[in-house]
Amino acid sequence: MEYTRRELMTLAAARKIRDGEIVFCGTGISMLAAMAAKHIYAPNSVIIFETGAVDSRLEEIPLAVGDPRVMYGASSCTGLADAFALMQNPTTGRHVVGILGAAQIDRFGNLNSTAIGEYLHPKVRFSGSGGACDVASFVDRTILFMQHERRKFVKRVDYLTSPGWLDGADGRRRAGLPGGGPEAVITDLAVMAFDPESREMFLEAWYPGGSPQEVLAHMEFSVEVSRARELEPPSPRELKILREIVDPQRLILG
Amino acid sequence: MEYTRRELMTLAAARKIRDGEIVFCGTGISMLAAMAAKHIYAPNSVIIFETGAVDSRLEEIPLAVGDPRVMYGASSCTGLADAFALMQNPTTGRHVVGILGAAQIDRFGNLNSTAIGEYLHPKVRFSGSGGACDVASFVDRTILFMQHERRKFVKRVDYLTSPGWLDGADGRRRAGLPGGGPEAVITDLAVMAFDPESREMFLEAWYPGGSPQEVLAHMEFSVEVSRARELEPPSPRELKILREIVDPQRLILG
Amino acid sequence: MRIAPDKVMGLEEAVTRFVPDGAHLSIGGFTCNRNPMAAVYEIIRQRKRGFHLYAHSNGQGVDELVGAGCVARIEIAYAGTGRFAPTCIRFRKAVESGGIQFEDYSNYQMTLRFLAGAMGVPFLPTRSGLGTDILARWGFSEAMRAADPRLPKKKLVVLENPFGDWAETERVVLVPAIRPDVTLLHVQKAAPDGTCRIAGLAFADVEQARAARHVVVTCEELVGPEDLRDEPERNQIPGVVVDAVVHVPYGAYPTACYRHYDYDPVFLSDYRTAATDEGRWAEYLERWVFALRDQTARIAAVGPERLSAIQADPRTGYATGLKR
Amino acid sequence: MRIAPDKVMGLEEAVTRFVPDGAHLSIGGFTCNRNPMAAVYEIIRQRKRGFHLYAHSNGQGVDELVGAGCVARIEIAYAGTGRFAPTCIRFRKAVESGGIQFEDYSNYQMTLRFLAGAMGVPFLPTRSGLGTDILARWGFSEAMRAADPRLPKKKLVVLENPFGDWAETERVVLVPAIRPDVTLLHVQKAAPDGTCRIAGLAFADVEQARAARHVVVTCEELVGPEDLRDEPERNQIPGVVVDAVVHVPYGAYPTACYRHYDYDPVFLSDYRTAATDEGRWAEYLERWVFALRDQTARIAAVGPERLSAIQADPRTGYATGLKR
Repeated sequence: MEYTRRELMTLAAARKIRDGEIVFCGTGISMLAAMAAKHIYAPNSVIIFETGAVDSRLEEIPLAVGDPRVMYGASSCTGLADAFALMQNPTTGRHVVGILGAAQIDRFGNLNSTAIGEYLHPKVRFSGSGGACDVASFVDRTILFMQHERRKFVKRVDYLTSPGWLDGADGRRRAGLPGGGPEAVITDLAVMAFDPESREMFLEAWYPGGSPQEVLAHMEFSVEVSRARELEPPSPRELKILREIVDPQRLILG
Repeated sequence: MEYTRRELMTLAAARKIRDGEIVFCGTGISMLAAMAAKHIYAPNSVIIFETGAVDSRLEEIPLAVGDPRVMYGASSCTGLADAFALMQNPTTGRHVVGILGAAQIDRFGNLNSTAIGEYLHPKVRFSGSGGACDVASFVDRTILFMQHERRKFVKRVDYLTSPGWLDGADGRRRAGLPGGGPEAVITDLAVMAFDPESREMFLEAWYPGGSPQEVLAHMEFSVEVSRARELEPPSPRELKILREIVDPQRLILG
Repeated sequence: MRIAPDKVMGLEEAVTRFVPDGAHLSIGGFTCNRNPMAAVYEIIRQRKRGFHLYAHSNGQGVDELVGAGCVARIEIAYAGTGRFAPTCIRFRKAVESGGIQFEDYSNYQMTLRFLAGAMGVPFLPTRSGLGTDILARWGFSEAMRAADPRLPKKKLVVLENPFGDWAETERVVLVPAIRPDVTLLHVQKAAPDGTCRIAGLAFADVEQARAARHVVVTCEELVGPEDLRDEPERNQIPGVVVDAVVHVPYGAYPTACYRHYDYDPVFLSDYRTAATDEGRWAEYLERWVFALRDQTARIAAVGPERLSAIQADPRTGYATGLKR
Repeated sequence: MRIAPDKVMGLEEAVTRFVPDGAHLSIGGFTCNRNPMAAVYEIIRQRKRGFHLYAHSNGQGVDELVGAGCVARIEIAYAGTGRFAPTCIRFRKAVESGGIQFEDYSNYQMTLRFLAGAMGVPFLPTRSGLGTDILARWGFSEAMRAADPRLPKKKLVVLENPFGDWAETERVVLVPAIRPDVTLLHVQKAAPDGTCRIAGLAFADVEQARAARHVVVTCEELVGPEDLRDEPERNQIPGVVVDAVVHVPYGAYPTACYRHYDYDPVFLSDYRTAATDEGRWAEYLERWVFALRDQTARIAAVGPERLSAIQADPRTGYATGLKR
């Protein structure tokens, strides 16, 4: 069955979500992955948005986390203060998986969504953290979406917006952040993971038709590839649900 | 026109409330004074309760600040966090007048509503602060209700629950509290005020039929009486509104 | 917290599972309103012991738990039930006789402590209490705190404002977070997933629920899974924080439940009389708690006449003209 | 804050009275939802200048204020309008060209800063941002802060937990309070005394309103003084904090207003095109702001067809099936 890379990316992320988890998601493909997970693998997961919506029905795809489509059919709608507190609270926060994206990432999963170049006089300015820094600071694990490009997988992010494993190993603990951190990076070429000791990125799987060499060619830094395998392609059932239930208008699948 | 001391006390406090103020009140006579003020002198005052009710209609007298009667017809009902924040916030808090009572008071208007005797092994235990310490810490001015008895007007309170002027003069500022503090003490014998410099209590007015000497005889400490006058008795209009509109069931007037 | 679409169970099971002896406990409501009384009576009936109780002004429920001997330690702002008991009677007796360990805070401080727990931060700041004995006098000694990892090392900390004179504030009181093992609430409406809709004042129920490791909710109305989703902004407590949902009509009785029923002035006056005397108090517990096997029996014992007198007027939400 | 039973006035008067040049300003809403756009356009029309703007993710309104040259400085967490502008275009141009001073925070930090202002405390604690450049890199220098009493002396302060390891927390970031001179909000319903009822998500509107010295509210429906009192728990903003209430149907257009209308994808796409080019941007401002004397003229210019397309479906609260 034919599929697009975007469909595979969505499903690769969705497969990481466990039943019974609270799924924090942002806009775009991260929302799609959360919805796909709920419809396919994790029926009892609860999707939350930083804007304060809990367990939204998402009958149509929101184009922003402030979209009224996150409000419809939610079990509760409060505001930002409550949503972030739920993630920072250790009782609930340890059950949250966050899905994030960024403009740059380094080998420890630290993210830049603020600026390229010098912070005060940037070459390119992006949106800024939004809730990304908060989520990355608080929740038990994060799944990151990235386009696999050399200028995005960089040795050092120009601005560290959202904490990954910081300088690796127990860097988060030393900084005063709670446990947990990036678990996977889902790109248009591969799925990357992080070593449980060093917290360095390694290649977990390349996409069908690709290769570890192709992945490495699109990164400014090198990663270990010895643990890598080819990713399982989407099943017909995965694709059917994704296309017919999750994004039938192809607003985000394109 | 005949009247009871309790009626005069209520009106003496109510007369201190200005139009356009936010009136914080507790249970009992303080609620009665706030309602009387709104009906007689300060139609645009807004009554709030620490439980989170704003501008309650008070068609019937609540017997507690958690009574459902504070909810009926309120313009908003949230909770304790919002209510106290409104008082601690300098923009709104500077427009709040708080009405409080206590078991003991000293010459600087410091209040005890916690215990008589040693704190950990008290002779008599009372309810404790509730919101009284918070209100006394935050708001622009407080009006205090007390029974005029020697054991209540004491040289030193056994437990300082709610800050008055602390040790007088600029004691509040030194402690780190915002400006404002006790403005008057309304008792069953008199109205007491506080010197604007020393912040010491003095006799502002004794009740018709009484005398400064009678007032002093009911206090453990002495206060200045040279500025005192006889209090104006209730007008027929004041009494009519108090009896017919504010507490027709005489639940609190007795 | 628990994630499941259906958390409905019986009250006996909910208390057995989530309220062990020695638990750090908080209950919702305020003085004579929306206390989770059915849960309180079930706890007393199960003869639970050794609670560490956190209370702001959770009047009637606190007094009955203390009076029944379930509470070893209490952190509290206000022990009173309005005009019915300006100072809670069994609480007062327990403190004066040395039968309980206690520590005093203000209502806002307790609210902030629950809020800090809900926010997952170790403390929150306020100016409340500067210059008072609430700061100076501790109920729990430093030695006691040092020996118990479940207590913060300090009652409160005064911090000079690290932002200079920002907000015209020289210093603040930091109050430590509370994370109860379990919070018990009674609400008007709950869905099977734990989502709650409270009518009227929420008091500090929301903060208490979000601060707790476990939450048991009793409700007047148990609604269907879709019924509260029409107006999600009216649901103050998200389902994910709740562990058990129990359908208990009159679950706040004898305290009030806005839009359902008023407090029962007859019961609360009788309670006052009973609580004042040791013999009568034992009789009260026997007659009104131990002899009644559950909430159904309890409500039957109260009888239709008394319940009818406290029915809420649909216009006002309380029993208009109730003889108080 | 203002205490009066009737605060209703026109939008031109409200902006003239409460939004002076150079004001420290915040606006409600989130990205493409419930921004107080009519108020924003009135501000641009009055050619106000030199604002210090505080924003979490107040997308469209922020971008138009920045693009019209009203903003000198901004403290912000996120400048984006969802899919329509992943980075707000005029904001991006202003930053890249050095046309604006800016400082970055996270959404939660900004929310906490408003909440600190609302609570009247100098700061609130969080763990968000430890180890990041949000802490390390300041947009406003220490010298700039020292020279301006309206700025906190420090962007943020890291504090070792004074309660030891309480809440398993070693240290926290303290974020300084914000007290805007004025907050502008658009809500579904408001009463003449300023009481507001927001449907759907409140975002950080409540904190922003309570933190501000003045609040201007525009509303879809201006209701009678008694109309919101039937269910007071649904009213998130107490009247006392509000200074002006303005009846402005479609006051959030082109952003959405839950249960009334959706965002207008046509307008927002046209906006993106206009914002990208300096010439077209000047034309946009002329045609869509300066040439339209008020909201009535603006809504007439949008026309019934476009408005009809975005009408909210009563079932979902948005325009079901809208071509986006």
